[in-house]
Amino acid sequence: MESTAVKKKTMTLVQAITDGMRTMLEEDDRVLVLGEDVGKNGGVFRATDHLQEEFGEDRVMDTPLSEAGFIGAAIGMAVNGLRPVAEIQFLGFIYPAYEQIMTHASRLRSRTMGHYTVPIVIRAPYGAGVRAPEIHSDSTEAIFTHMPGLKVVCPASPSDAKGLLIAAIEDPDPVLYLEPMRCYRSSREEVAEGKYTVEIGKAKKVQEGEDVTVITWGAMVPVAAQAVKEMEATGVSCELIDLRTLYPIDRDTIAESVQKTGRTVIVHEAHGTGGVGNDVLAIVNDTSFLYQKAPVERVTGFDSPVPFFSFEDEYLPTPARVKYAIEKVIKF
Amino acid sequence: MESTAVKKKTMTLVQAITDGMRTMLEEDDRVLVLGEDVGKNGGVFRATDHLQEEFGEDRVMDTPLSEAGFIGAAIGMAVNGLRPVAEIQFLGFIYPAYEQIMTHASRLRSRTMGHYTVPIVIRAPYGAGVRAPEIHSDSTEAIFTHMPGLKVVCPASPSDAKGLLIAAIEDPDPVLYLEPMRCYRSSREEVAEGKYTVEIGKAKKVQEGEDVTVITWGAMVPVAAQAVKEMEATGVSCELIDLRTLYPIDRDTIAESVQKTGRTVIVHEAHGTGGVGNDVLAIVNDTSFLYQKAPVERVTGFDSPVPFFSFEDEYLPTPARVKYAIEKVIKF
Amino acid sequence: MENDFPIKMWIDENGNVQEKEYKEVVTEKLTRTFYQQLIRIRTFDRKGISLQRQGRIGTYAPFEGQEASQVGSAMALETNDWMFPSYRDHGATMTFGHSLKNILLFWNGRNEGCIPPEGKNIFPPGIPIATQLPHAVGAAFAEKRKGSKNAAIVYFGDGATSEGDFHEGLNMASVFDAPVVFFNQNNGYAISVPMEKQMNTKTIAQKALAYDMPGVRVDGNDVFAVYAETLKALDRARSGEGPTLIEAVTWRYGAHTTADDPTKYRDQLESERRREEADPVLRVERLLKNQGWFDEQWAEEVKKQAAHEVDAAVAEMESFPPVDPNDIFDHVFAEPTWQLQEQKQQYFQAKKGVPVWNQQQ
Amino acid sequence: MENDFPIKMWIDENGNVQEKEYKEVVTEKLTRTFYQQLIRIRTFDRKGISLQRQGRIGTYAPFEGQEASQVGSAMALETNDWMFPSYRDHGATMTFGHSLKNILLFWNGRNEGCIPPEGKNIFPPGIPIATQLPHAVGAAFAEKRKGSKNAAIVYFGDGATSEGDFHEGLNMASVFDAPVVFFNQNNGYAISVPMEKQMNTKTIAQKALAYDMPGVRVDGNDVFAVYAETLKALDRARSGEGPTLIEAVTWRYGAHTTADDPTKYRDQLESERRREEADPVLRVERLLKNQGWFDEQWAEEVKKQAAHEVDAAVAEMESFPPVDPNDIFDHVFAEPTWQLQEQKQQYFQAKKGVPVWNQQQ
Ligand SMILES: Cc1ncc(C[n+]2csc(CCOP(=O)(O)OP(=O)(O)O)c2C)c(N)n1
Ligand SMILES: Cc1ncc(C[n+]2csc(CCOP(=O)(O)OP(=O)(O)O)c2C)c(N)n1
Ligand SMILES: [Mg+2]
Ligand SMILES: [Mg+2]
Repeated sequence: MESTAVKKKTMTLVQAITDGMRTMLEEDDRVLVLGEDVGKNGGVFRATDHLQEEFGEDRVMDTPLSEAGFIGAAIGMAVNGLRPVAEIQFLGFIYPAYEQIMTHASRLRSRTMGHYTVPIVIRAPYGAGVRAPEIHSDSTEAIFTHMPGLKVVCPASPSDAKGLLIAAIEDPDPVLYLEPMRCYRSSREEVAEGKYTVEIGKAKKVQEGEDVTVITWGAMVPVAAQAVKEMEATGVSCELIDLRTLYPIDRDTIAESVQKTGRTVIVHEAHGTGGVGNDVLAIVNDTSFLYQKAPVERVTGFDSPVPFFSFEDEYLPTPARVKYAIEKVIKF
Repeated sequence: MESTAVKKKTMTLVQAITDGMRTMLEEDDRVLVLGEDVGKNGGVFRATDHLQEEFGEDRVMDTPLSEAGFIGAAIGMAVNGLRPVAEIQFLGFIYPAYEQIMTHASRLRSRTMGHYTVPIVIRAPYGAGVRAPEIHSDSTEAIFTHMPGLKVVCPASPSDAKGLLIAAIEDPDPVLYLEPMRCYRSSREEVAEGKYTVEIGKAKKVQEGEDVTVITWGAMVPVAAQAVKEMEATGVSCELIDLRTLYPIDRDTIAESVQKTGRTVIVHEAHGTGGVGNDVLAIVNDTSFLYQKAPVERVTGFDSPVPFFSFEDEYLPTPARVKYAIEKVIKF
Repeated sequence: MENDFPIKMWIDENGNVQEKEYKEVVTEKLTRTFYQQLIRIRTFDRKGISLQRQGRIGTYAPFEGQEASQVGSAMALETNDWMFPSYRDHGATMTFGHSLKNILLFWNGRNEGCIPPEGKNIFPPGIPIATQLPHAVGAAFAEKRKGSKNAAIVYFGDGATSEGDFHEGLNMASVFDAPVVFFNQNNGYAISVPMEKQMNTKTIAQKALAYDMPGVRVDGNDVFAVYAETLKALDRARSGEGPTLIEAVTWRYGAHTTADDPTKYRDQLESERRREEADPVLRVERLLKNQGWFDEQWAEEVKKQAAHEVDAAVAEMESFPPVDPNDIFDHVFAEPTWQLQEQKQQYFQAKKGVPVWNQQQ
Repeated sequence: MENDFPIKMWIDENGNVQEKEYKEVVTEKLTRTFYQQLIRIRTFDRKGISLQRQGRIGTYAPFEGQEASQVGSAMALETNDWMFPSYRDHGATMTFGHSLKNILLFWNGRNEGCIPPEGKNIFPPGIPIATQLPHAVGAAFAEKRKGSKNAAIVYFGDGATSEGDFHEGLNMASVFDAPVVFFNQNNGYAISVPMEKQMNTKTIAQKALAYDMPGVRVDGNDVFAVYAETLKALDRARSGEGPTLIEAVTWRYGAHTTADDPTKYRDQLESERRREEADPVLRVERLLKNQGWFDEQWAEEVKKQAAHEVDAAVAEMESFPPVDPNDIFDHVFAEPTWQLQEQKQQYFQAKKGVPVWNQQQ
């Protein structure tokens, strides 16, 4: 559902997120933003900048430093009619709230057969590559996609960011909304004013191609795009897919593309073992086995903790590593 | 490393676990057992039965109801020379400690380049099928195998249980030791007395076969074994592999088997999306693409929370479902 | 500290009213109502154990001994308030209006057990210890934001006070002035772990000092004292004065759950002694007798009524339609994802004996 | 409650000793030592900010204003004690003997920064708030089990008190009588969130009441009071009397980290006022002067010494060999798993421009 609004404004990804929250705070009185430092400070990344000024302390609330507490409280609020949008300061600090998300946010609907529901959004900046101090750079989306009852989205562009955020806020179920920090201000794009949504569960074909399907999301989209561009120069035509939603993954778009190209490269910055890339691999296995001309290649972070920033770039997939993988599936 | 001890004793899986702890409490003064109700009560499953009596309150300690607290404290103890074996009452209650395991137990070695290490074992009964109250039946091993720095093991037989537990206690790194509740007392086996280990990272070929490789672990081993047995009667020869270790998975055993049979069925009770089965699938993809005669089949729990016990059996893979999968890869 | 938090008592163990001023509240009508409720939930609880022993339900968590805490606190609620119980608080949820049948269904492994009657704000039982406290804070906060006078009450045990969520819940409630009552039943044990291994303090009420929140200890076997203190706390909540921590000092007579053997870790004679000396039901019976309000026939009638109601609920529970496996798939999200749709289809095919491999991919 | 927890002060803001009996402790030697340490860590801290501004290190968390809390507490430790700092406590770790070079390496994104000098028990900085408290309890417990007299001290901020781990740590320590000192630096803010939005209480010390643990408030800008109270708490710990909670009331002058702009959320004039009135370094200088112990030349020497030491550390940091990517793979486990071995091999091949697809599977 793209909007019919025509007025557009140039924004960074983080500005588009602010705009999405502002739009929904205006639109829906039940929406409320909460988290650490989201008030006067506007969040450590300024994602909630000026929102408290505009909407008051009742709508944009600083909470104590208490992730389990405020996510738990947000669940109670959601059950009682509000639409909380909670900010976790960095994904690496969500773990104290893991139980509240795992056992309650994601299960309450099924426990009560739909009697109680938890329409909350949990926003979290994530990923490496911005020289943040250690433990600020985790990309552990896989520990959330394995939680039945939770949706997980991750925009890579400003207009997707706004549209997915509004879709997440309107979703009747809990949504983890991951914000690739590296993309916060790395580029600008025209973003429609007012309310519009990007459908949860739909991938985006960033580029059409014939020889290889490259599947990625978040901060790896520009990395993969760079590799794809360089490969095109050598005559290899790549289809680039930005998943945008990590649960439920858009199976049809993947299958269609892989059945066309026969070759798949998956790129993500999380650790290889147990990464969401394996879900993509499983989709290829399940839908497109006979079309495969080569084994699926995965270009991922290593099975090590995300290293300190002085060598985080060594950890992160690079265009070169993506290119090797593309060459490998081509030459198989 | 199988032991040279010859004396054996018939034990259930849970008795073998007790025996493993007793062996190590005797052997190594640094070993200490802690958790909720592990003292006088001997644990809710009696896994620590009589150990406090035998070794004193200093070695077998009841803790407050505080998973983050006592796992965090166990980390501090381990760093300071002890070898804590912590019991989580049910895997579904480990989540409050998720941050301590994710950020500290598993990362301290790499953060400090080996200066500090965390040789702890976290034991947790897990899985469905014992008519436990809701939320007592999670099998969320995948959210741990994705944590760099943590090993994850899961025995399916009494003698593996003891050998793997001792190996885990002696391991210089943190080990999550999953105990399939459904197997606690479901069968007995001869278990060697005294100290011996089962190597972490080595799968077990439960049965040799030619046509299909069936890979599973924990409480699904007997389920898969039943299916395999029934398939054999129809002339299909199955190789059954019990992974035993979920990180690091024994790649060589899988590759060797799949390269022989060309067909793979993976069985686990956790949710399909993001399950450890996908890591197995990735190993098949990476090592044995050209040997594959059919896509890998996965028989898993659903993408729903583990249901209440009145229909948990509907959720769990059954021999019938495993058989369908075997037939499917055969007839592909 | 114990002296700073004396245990409030209205009716002593012999059934005597402690202070003259209480007499206005301790009316015949209220006393009879309490008696009825106490008998009712005790009857239910004993049936729960016996159903489990007969294999007619699953593991069951009994509350016998704690009836006054549950009845007294639940009776203090107004109809639109919120209740966040733990697994041991179905005495309270029953009193607040939960359906007996549904409570039984819960213990029989049925999701329907998590659903309260229409219009009743009762959360499903908190299973992971203390996690319900933040929920109650959030729900209470939402009431405050709506400008209502509704409050929330949340139940938890002595063991629960060791969890981080206990602390985070109380701290947030105190910061937000959330209209919530933290109702602790200190029954002396968390499974096998006695209070003195759970905490260094002799009282739980004093933990309120960490939040500049009123904390009060009450005799949890005295239904009047519990009722009065809960009412007071709810009044504070409704009038914007914020949360209160109540410690109801009580005892569980029996096992932690039917899967537990208390003789492993404690002398059950203590329970027998308390049953004679400090039983919450006996205390009201003694009060009724002391006041001349007791009537043997009426009491028999109350018991018969209770047995009848419970039996009817058991019958309803047992004639309840079997589980529908559709429910595994249909309530995970508002709209099932393709994974769930497909898994459901495959499940039913496998069930019918249609090999899954027959399907198109 | 504030009255129950008066702020202990030895030296007032004008540098006057408060009680006669303190004079025995407030010796010239100790005062000079404190002065030296305070200057030393302040010098380091200012260098940290300037290095960050010049892009020579990454994000840096300054502690200026909190020097007395960190020096006073760290000086109270014995050499074999354990220290569990947060990211803002390198003033304390330096004082306890951490290497300045390694501290700088930490802020420059190097793992070496997490490694203390041989024989010094200093944990890496706690990054996820409050998670280090349970570690300290465990390490202290292990000392107790060994029968040693060693204790542990753990540092954390006002914001950290809202986390569950704060509560679980204090509760466990009190139950186990662990020899640990919980050293809170209440600097008034958790990033932008002022204490009054973090908690409902006016003091942090009172939270000790929830554990029947001694709690004490001390002027965190008075190095002597901090030192004396920490010594007392450590003595209690060593002699088996269990843990203590110390609240050192202080202030951070500057930004939360170099990535933060404090003017967004508070009036920085308050910092300026405090810098003049209540500065921890100035206070010791005034004391030295009042006592006639001050010597301009010596003070200059102290500053020069400090600058020299810090400059040397910066030079060491900057001439430190570049990161070795092997370290990404080699310290995850004692023995790298096959995944790590293979990823490492592929990483180096890709680095060399050897296409990964050339490898055998
Ligand atoms: C997080 C978590 N850890 C462990 C358990 C297992 N468990 C169930 S009840 C219980 C004891 C609770 O004691 P208390 O809070 O005193 O409540 P009571 O059972 O006495 O009513 C434990 C440890 C759990 N349900 N949740
Ligand atoms: C679990 C967690 N949540 C959030 C953060 C982000 N964060 C870093 S410092 C900080 C404020 C800490 O305040 P306080 O405890 O008062 O310590 P101070 O920084 O004032 O020394 C926050 C919210 C974090 N590091 N860890
Ligand atoms: Mg209890
Ligand atoms: Mg602070």
